[in-house]
Amino acid sequence: MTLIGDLILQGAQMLLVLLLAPLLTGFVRKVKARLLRRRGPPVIQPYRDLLRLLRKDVVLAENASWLFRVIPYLIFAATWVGAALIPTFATGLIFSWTADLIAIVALLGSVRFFLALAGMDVGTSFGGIGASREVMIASVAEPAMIMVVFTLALVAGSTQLSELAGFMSSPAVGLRVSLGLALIALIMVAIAENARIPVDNPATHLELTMVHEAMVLEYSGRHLAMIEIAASLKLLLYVSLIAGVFVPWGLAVSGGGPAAYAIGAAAYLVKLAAGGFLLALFETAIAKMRVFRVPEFMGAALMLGLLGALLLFVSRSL
Amino acid sequence: MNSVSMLLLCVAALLGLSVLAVAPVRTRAVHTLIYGGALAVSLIALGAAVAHIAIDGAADSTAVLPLGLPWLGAHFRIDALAAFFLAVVNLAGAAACLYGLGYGRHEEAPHRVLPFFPAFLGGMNLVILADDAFSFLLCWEFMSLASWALVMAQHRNPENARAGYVYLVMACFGTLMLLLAFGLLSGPAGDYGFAAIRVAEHGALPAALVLGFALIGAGSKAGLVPLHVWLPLAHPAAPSHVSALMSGAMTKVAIYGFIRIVFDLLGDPPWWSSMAVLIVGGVTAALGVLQALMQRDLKRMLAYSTIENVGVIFCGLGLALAFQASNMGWAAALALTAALFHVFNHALFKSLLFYGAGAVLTATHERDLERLGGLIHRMPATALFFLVGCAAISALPPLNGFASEWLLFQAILQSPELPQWGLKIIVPGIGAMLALSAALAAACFVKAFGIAFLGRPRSAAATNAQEVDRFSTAAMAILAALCVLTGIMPGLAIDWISPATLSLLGDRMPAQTIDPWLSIVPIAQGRSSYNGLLVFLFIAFSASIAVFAIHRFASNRIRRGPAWDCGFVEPSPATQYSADSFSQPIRRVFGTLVFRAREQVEMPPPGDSGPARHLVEQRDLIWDGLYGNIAGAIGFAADRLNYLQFLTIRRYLSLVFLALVILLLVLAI
Amino acid sequence: MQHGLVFDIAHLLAGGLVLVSFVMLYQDRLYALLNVFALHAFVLALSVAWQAYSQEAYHLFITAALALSFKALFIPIALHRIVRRLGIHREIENVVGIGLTMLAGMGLVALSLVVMLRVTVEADPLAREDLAFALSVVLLGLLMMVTRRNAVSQVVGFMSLENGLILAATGAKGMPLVVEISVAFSILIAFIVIGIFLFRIRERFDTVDVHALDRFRGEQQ
Amino acid sequence: MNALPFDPVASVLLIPLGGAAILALLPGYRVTARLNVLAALLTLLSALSLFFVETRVPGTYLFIDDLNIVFIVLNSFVGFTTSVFSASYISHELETGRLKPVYLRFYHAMFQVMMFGMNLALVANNIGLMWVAIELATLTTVLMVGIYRTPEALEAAWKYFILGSVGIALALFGTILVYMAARPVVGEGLDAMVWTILIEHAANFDPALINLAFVFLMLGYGTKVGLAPLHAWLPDAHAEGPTPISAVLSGLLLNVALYAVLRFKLLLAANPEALAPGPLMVTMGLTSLVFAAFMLYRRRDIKRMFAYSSIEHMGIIAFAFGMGGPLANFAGLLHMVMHSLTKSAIFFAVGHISQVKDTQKIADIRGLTVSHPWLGWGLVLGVVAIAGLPPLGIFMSEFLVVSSTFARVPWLAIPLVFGLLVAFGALLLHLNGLAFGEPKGSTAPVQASYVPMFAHLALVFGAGIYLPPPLVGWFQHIAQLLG
Repeated sequence: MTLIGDLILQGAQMLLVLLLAPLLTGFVRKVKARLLRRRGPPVIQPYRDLLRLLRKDVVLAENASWLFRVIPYLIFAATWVGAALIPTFATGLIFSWTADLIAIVALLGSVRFFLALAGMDVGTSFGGIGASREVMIASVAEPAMIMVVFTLALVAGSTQLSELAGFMSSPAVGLRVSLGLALIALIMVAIAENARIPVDNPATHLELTMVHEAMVLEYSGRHLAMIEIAASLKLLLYVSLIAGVFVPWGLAVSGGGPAAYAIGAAAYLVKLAAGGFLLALFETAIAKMRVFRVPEFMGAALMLGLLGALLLFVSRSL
Repeated sequence: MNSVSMLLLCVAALLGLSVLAVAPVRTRAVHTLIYGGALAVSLIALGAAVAHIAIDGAADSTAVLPLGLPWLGAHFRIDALAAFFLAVVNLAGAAACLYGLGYGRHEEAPHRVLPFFPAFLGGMNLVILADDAFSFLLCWEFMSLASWALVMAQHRNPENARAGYVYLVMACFGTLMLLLAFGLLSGPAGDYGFAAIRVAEHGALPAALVLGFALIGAGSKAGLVPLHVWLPLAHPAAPSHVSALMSGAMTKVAIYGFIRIVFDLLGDPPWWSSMAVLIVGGVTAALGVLQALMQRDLKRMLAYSTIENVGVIFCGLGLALAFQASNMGWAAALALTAALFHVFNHALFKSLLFYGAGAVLTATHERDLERLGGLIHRMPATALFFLVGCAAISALPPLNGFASEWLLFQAILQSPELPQWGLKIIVPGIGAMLALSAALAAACFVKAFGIAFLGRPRSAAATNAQEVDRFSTAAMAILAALCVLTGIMPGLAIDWISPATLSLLGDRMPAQTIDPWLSIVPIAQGRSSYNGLLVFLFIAFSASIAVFAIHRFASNRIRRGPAWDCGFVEPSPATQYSADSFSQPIRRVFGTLVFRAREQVEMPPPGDSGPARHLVEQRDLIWDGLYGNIAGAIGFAADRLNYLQFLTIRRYLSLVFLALVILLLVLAI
Repeated sequence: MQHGLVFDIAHLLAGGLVLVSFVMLYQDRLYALLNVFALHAFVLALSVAWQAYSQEAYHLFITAALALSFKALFIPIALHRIVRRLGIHREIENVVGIGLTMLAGMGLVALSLVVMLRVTVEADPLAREDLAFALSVVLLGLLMMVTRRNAVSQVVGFMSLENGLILAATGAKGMPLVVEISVAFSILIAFIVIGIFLFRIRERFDTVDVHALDRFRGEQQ
Repeated sequence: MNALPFDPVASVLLIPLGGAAILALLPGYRVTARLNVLAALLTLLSALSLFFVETRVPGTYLFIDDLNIVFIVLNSFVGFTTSVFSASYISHELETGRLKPVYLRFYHAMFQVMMFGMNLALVANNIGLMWVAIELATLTTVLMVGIYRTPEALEAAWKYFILGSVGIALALFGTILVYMAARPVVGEGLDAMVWTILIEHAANFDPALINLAFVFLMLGYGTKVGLAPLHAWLPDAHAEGPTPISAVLSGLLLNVALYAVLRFKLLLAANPEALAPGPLMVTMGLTSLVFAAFMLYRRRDIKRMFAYSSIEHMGIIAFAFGMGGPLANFAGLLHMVMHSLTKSAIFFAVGHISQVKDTQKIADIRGLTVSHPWLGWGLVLGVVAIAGLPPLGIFMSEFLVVSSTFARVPWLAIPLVFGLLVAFGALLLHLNGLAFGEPKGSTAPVQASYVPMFAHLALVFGAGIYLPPPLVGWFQHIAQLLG
């Protein structure tokens, strides 16, 4: 009985993230437009786009290989699984131990790997640009992320997200410098990973500045839809990761009653909204940087993460 | 019949095969006989090794032959560690034989490969079996010698000859260093049996010295920076299945040597000596993968990535040493398991990748990435398997490479409980280095696969490549399948390794196979856990849902058209991103620091339609700084001393006279 | 008294041999060198004879005679011939100045004395003194070979070295004949082979100067 | 005293002597070559029969003990194989006319005389006799080195002769000094030169005298051993003489001289007050090793190169014996035997190679494994062996030498290993060019006798893996004797 209940919960989370992801994207766009004094598209515009894309035919470049057609689904699936394993409204879901934070980071890494391959498959110069820049950024962003993970894991004594969230919501945390550093680093990584300003511009189609968009340039129809929703899922994933780890309040504990879950869901929505708003605010506030400034930006993140971890390594021994 | 004699018989059979191969008949039959026989023998050996592991608590089986040092005899022994490495080596060996059955046909000088190939296999087995210093070194050097002969197989190419030379000199250097290590270990008593060395007591300083010598000696064979220079020269020079063996198996034998000396014979070295291992490992990992990224020769890139993985493994070993020195057995077991697991994984996917490179080589006669491309259309099977290999070596879940890296990270996360400050400071740095090298490895293999197999062909050779023979594809298929299997159920592999850690450290990781859903739990469910199987299933599940739903309810139609490419029409394949241009951003980030990379662009003046020229020169600082100077010094000394060849008789007499007078003075004083 | 006299004479002769070696070192003309070498051999013959007499080891007289006839007469004459026939220029090229050579010689003599006098006195003094002088003669001969460029003078140096050996051998009381014979034997061989070589060399080059040989060297190309 | 119908000691000496006499008389190449082989074979057999002499009473002139039997057997074995090799080598020399038939008689006779000299030196119990014998051997080799009459050959012979005879003189002086030291103890006359008697009373000798004696003997015989800085004659003598002689020089004569040094080392070691001879030998050994190792790099002449490698290995052997102790002595003996076999095998190969390529310049010999597989791989095997790679014998002996230092003076292992490594690099560098790459020079088939070469290599190979217990016991016994 409980098993079924747990399974249902897990399924609920999967559906929840899948449904919420475009909404978050739309919300961010809307807020940005508002901040720019534009009316902007309605919040549900992403859904419409997705449905439209799904219905359209796929126009495939002549020498696109089977890999090119498989990758969108792969990316979507991997991101979805990643997002489903993040504590959103509740911790300790039945499969939450399937992959810990490191595994989830690696999962996103494989998403990037295949996306880059997709960019190179058709054999156009822009795909190449995108791929090579993407891996360049990742080669710095990933260590930074790992450092953040270290910091968190050392604080909570676990890389298990549920444990992590549980620990962070407990009073044992206190206020720590390294956590602050980790938070900043994580946000910087998140910005880079989701191809947001200042690292990349999701809205641009100016060739020379593209990174993410350049890789998916050749995609169309349902494939593009898959990639779009995967991108939204990724954004959602990061926002809820930050939320779940650094503002874990309101998270329902496993085995809590429906009420708890309801509260958790509500809290989750609030966090998402706040996160989306802050992101929009941030993006409107600053300008995109040159591609080769990005490594320095990411390097800063890496340094912050390393510093945080070091502080812990040292302080824990006192 | 105990397992050791079983394996000795296998080795004897292999050596017999290599003698047989000297026979001057050059027919396909001989070729098939040699590789087929070697395949059978390696499978038997593999079986024996696995059986030795599988029989729980199998007693160490030993044998003594009246060979080698007369008063000592040649001792051979299989314990858990040896059995594990024997399994790795023979697995790689069997795969190499299978691949060789097909690949070897294209050999231009088979009589320079066939005799030495089985000997090489036998040599590696013997090193692992050896249980006294003399036999160990003898087999070690024999292994080097056989592989050297294989490197020299295409000796007409001066590059290969040079590679062979550098390789053999470095190998000899390593052996002599190991000899010093053993000399210190056995001490004045001079008993070279491992059993005697094990029980002997070693002071802190000698222990550290031994560890240093072992690190240099074994490291020079495993390819630790800065002793790695021979590796990217020698591994690509050999025929591809031998390259695979050298990268996949021989470096592992070197690592075995290090583990055997340091963990088994030496007892416990001081904690600070583990810092050396950690730092060397980290630097090796980072430098290796950076170098790999800069290569455009496919096989050389793979060789450099071998260096990276060796570095990763040594990081694990260093951690294990550090933990062991502070009596944190469980953590040491975790680190060592991670290292050994990575040994196994690397043997799998590096062999796989070299086979892929070999297939590309046979299909296109090209190793230069810049002349490949689009092979996924012409060689679908090879492409698929190579892709699996790339994903595995890039540590992507749910493949095996990730499992071992994940364990390693878990081990690093245990390190705050170490009491020593030095370790506290460097271990996070090592972690960052490992993460960096993992990410760079991913970049490197995106490049490898993307340039070689994706995109459009960059040369005629690539355009009309043909899929390779079924032996080669079979070998690749098997390895790819193993990569996936060990990836989704790593618990099995871990439990197979734990006897080794138990025998070395007296501690082991908790049994994994009892966990639900085959997930792996290094310390405790609450600390961390990972389940490759479920991740795999989930991805497969959700992907298939998506596919089904979309194709069922939305469109499933496809129209083919020219690439969009922002409206550029029919650009030539030359406009694709090339290997060099792919790695250019990363070179700009790290290159100036690590390679002294200099870029210069010569633009034609406006209106001139001549081509623009973009030059990149980068230097191998280690080669220039270290080896260049050594060679220079030796050359200088040789030149100076050479004057003594051209003296007159009188001058020679005065040398004698001088010697006499000096000795008389010594007596007089 | 008697023993004293014996000792003194032996001492005198041995010392004389050393002196003559110095004289040889001093020469810078080939013929003069040969003459002095004859003298050297002659003094050697005397001292050997005296040893034979004083030790009642009469077989030593053979050695003395050998030295006298062979080295004091035959070889110098033969060498005169060769020098004339080959038309070797008569002066000897030294590597270092005569003065310096003499100084080095002094040093060598001192060295040999020091070395020998460390020998315990149990070995009878006669032998000790003789050995000391013999050693200095040997060293001086070697010095001569080292400091002379000219082949003939090098040969002469070598033979004076052999004289030192004979002095030592005869000084060694009761040393079996085998040694003297072998010495003569070796000198004979030495001389014959040298002669062969000189002629061979003559066939090919205009000079016996060792330099001429040194020009031919497999390594130089 | 002797189960054998003949006196092996006498036959070891008389067969070569008689052979020399006969060969000096007989004309004609084929007969003499065969006779030469036959004589060498007989010598070998009688040398082997030495093992069956139950009781050995040392005579005043000749004697047999465990130490010199090893040398004699090795000596006559390599002498035999060399005579087989020289048969095919010399025939080629005659065809090409490098060697005039006139000298051929002389050559074979001298070969036997040389064998006689060396055997005599080995069985001599009288230090005077030993000296005579060694000089005899030296002088014969001098004549053989000069046999080609080319300017280079003459110069090499001349150099060899001058340096050799200075060595002669110094050794003789040393011998006299030993007698002087012995006389007060043993008494005048012959006994004072009989080694077996000397070693008994060595403890009471005057230390200063035998120190001095050892200095002279070390320099005198060391010149023959070819230890730096006394080595100068060796490379040219090897390079310019006929290759069989190079093989004999490297394989045998150096050993014989070393044997003499060993004898006197024992004498010195038996005297408590005397200086320890070890450091001197170790120093000279290391010097030779490192010096020769560096000299190897710039060699252009293949035979000269291997001559330098002989210096290097003699250095190692001297080092081992100087190090002393059962292990080191064992290593030294083993290394000496292995080196003799390997180096002569290499010279066999090199002889045929330089004949077929008609040059000794390394630069003109390329890709042998392609053009002449047997010679090429033979050379590869030989160089691999001489460079100390397993599974060949020298690996074992070098392993033992290095490890023996840990028993006495561990830090000495560092310079030793350094020298070994430098030499290794040089040898491999040259081998790379000689054996691999595009073939260069004539690829004409060569009529060569591979038997001696591969026989030696097979022995070395076998020894590298398995040493028969009797041999080991024997060597260990000797190693004990050598202290």
